Amino acid sequence: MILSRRRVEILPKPAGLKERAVYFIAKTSCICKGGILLSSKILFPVILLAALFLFIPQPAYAMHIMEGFLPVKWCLLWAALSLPFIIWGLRSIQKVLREQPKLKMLLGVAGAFAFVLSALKIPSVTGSCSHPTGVGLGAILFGPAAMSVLGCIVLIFQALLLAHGGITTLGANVFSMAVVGPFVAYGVFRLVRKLSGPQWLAVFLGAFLGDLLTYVTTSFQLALAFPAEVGGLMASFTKFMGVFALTQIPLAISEGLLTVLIFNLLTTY
Amino acid sequence: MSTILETRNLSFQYPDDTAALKDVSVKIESGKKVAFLGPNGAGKSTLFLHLNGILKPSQGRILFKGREIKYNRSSLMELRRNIGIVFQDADSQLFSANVFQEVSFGPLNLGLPEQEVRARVTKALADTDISHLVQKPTHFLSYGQKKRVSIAGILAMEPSVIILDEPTSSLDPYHGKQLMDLIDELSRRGTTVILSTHDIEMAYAWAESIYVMLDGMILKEGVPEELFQDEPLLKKAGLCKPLILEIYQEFKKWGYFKEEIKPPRNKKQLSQIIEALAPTIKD
Amino acid sequence: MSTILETRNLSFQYPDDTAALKDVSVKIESGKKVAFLGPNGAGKSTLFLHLNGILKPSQGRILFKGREIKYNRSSLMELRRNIGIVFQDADSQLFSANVFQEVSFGPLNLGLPEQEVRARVTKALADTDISHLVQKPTHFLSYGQKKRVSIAGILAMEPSVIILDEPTSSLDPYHGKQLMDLIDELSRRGTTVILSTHDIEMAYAWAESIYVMLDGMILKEGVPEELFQDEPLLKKAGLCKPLILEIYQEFKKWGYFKEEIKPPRNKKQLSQIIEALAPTIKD
Amino acid sequence: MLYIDKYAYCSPLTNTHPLEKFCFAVINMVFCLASPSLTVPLLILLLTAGILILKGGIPLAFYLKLLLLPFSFLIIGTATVAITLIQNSGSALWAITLFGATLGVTAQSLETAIGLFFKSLGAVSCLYFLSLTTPLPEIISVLRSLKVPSLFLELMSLIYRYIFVLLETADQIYTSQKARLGYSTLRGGYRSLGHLVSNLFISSYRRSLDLYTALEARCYDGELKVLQPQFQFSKKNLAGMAMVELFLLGLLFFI
Repeated sequence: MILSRRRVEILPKPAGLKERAVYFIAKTSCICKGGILLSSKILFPVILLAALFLFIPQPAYAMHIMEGFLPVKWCLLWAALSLPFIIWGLRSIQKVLREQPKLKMLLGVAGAFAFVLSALKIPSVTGSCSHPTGVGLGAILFGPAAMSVLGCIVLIFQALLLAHGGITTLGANVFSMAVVGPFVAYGVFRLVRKLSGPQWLAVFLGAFLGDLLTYVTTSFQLALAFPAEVGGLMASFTKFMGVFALTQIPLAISEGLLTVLIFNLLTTY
Repeated sequence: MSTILETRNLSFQYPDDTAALKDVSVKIESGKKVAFLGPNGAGKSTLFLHLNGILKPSQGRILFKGREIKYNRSSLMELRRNIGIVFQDADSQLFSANVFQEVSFGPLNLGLPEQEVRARVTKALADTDISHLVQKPTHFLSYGQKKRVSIAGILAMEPSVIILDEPTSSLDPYHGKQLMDLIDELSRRGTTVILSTHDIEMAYAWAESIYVMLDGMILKEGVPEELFQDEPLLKKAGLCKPLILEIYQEFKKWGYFKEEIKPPRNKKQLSQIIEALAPTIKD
Repeated sequence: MSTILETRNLSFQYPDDTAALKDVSVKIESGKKVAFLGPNGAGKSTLFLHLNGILKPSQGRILFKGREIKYNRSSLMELRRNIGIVFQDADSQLFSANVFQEVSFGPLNLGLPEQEVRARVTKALADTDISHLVQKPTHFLSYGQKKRVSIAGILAMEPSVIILDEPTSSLDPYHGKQLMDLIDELSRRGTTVILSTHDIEMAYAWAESIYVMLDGMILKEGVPEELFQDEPLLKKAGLCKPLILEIYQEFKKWGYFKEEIKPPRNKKQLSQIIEALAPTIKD
Repeated sequence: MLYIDKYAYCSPLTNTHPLEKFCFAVINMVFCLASPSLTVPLLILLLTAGILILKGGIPLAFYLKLLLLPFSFLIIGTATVAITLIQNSGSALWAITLFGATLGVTAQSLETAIGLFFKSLGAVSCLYFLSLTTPLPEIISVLRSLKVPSLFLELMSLIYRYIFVLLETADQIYTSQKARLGYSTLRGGYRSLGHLVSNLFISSYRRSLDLYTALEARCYDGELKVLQPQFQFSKKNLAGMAMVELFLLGLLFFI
């Protein structure tokens, strides 16, 4: 059968701009990375750590605070701060379940999806890989309350099945990844939509900032636990920010782009 | 006939040390129709993944047109362009939003110019008889249609060998037959076709050469008529005998044949035998 | 024999108005072995979902033991306790992390005491021959084992009717045979068994009654020997004739039979016919 | 891919009471964190490693590989703690001045960092003790006895089950993309991954609908009721545990 010309023309549209943009930014984010390395000559610790990156086999696996890294009181504090959000999330799920019983299965499968997503690798020019957190995607799709519950479970599974994160640091990780991340992502997404920004921008900024602020929170948590002798909290915060959040910018951009790509593909279904 | 694809003493262990393939040597001749039989878990799919360079053997070598496969980027590109795999579960194989995108995926990855990609997609869709589905979303398709789309996606890459992992499973008899006709057409045009199947009757009627696998090893290779008369082999591999061959053997056993008759390969040949024997029935 | 399950003029439209069932009336007799044939998308699975009360017909009625199903909670519970469905894809049916918990789900929903549930789980596992898997996590199981677990999950509810949607698809012949043996055993114990399949040979040899479906309608119901001699029907529904029956017809056509012989239902019966005819061969 | 999960089912310690293992791991973790000295974390590291390798059937090589997993975080994290801003370079063990600011390592920051390093390692080993000997469904049953809400636990069970189903689906899609050269360029890689993820999501959604149907057919009424596994407490284990913990507690106070 011969295809009519008009039909052929409208067919392969997605192989266009968007992917070219992804490619372009992925490339520039690599340059960004290089840029950080270069300018870090000013910041001694960063160059040292950058060198360390090269020697460690598994670089930058989604930066959860590892088991045992936080003192007991901070473990308890963050757990106490996260708990209300989990309870709130459970309550809100329970409420919706009465109307839509199928939601339980959907959330179950979605949680598994989030876990599998975090185990995938985003290809990158340097050959090293980063892992999508899926926080932004989940928050936009399911709302931040449900996402805090799913995020909490996924973090437990990551600790137990993948040895990323930990039990004592669960509270802190839940707060940064399952509370701050989703709420920021969702808030930014709604805000941009409300300001009648385009959907792709809302999704991108939501996922990008959700990802980035997760790591800002992580830095803050570490700084609180380990204030510097000189300069105290702020000096320490700057230090951890430099290590854990700035290095995350290119990865957060990747995550934002991937989320836009996925979101657009989902809406074509 | 020349050998197009060959494995020599291929072994493969999964990272947890389960051996999936043990010392597998096969020789696939160009243009042939080859079937792999054996129970689930015998290693058929694992072997197929090696033939396309997806898995790298722990030991042994794979040769394509006599040249050993190196596991570098260009060598793998060359291999995968020439050897297409159609996986068993069409549902998990299709990942694009619509049929055109799905079929264009492979040719685009070959780095072909857009004009050429369009032409190939159009041809592949016509060959698999699904031109009318071109802009359908993939998830609205029936299972049989999905299967065709996944085959079109491979055909568009114009491989010289096409491998199909249980092509007719989950298809109803009508669509299964249609698919086998398509596969036969590919074979007539010179493509080497390798498939795995649980359908004994189909394998017996279709294949020119059959490999039987069990526990990661090749138990035997041979032409269907001989291979299926090897009772201990069939028993060991948990295969049953094709009904047509069985009836032929029954005839032979009870003295229907006065002279040597070649085993029939399909229904038609069996019917001819029954017809030919009719005058020997006492009135 | 009494009718256990009956539908009268069942019609069903999906929310998007595609008609999935049109005026379907079936009568399933207690203790029988019933097969549903027809191409993918003919409406078999949709009908099965009605028989268990998952879908509610747009028109028509369903009767279980002569009583019409009301779509309230207690009536549905009663129906689902008596009619178990084993779905085609075991992976989307199993929700629990290990075999024991999975099988205990159904009986617990029936509100049985824990003692009784344990006893039923143990029995169901023994009946499906997977007692040794009791502590295994679901994700370690092979596909055939998962299939058995999903059947055990239904058996533990002790339904009087068990419905299986393409039970042998994706199983190799050996495991398919094993599963059919298990199903036969259930039938011998008095369970009514309904299944859908694409395997013509199996349906012909196994079923006591066959329904042929196409486009949401019942084309015909009948005993296998008669139904498969209805050539226009087979053509319309895209079915092929069982090989055994075809060979029987060839014999008949060429005058092998001096007197009327009943069509053979399986290989064994066909062999007996060939053996019995042997002396009529001229030397 | 999830090797920890595999070992958890095969370990000879799988059949001991999960609550025993849970308490042992958590108490020791707390001891690690609370310990002012290095002795307790090191002892706990050796103890848990010893039990895992000698009694738990975990190969030494695998255990060491696991221990290396969190090293990127561990080294970066402890180094960031160790290197600080310094006012008086006299007090520093080692320092460098850049643009008027002095960065370096002091005795105190080094001590904190080293302490942190071993505490974390000790705690990680406790985590491995738990996860390599206790399959997840049993950890869920421990949480049940700790009165965690059942909705949370039901979601955990569903997620656990479907992780494996979706991993397999993802793997199949990935393989089929790779076979068609989907990851041979960076651009193609992004495109392929985007398709993989969105398709995985769609298939997850469909699975959740199928699952609901299948459960409904088995009389599901809103609660995923399943029988809980039964375990016996072992007096020997409990006594041994009590002794070890008392000894460690003594060390905590007197060193």
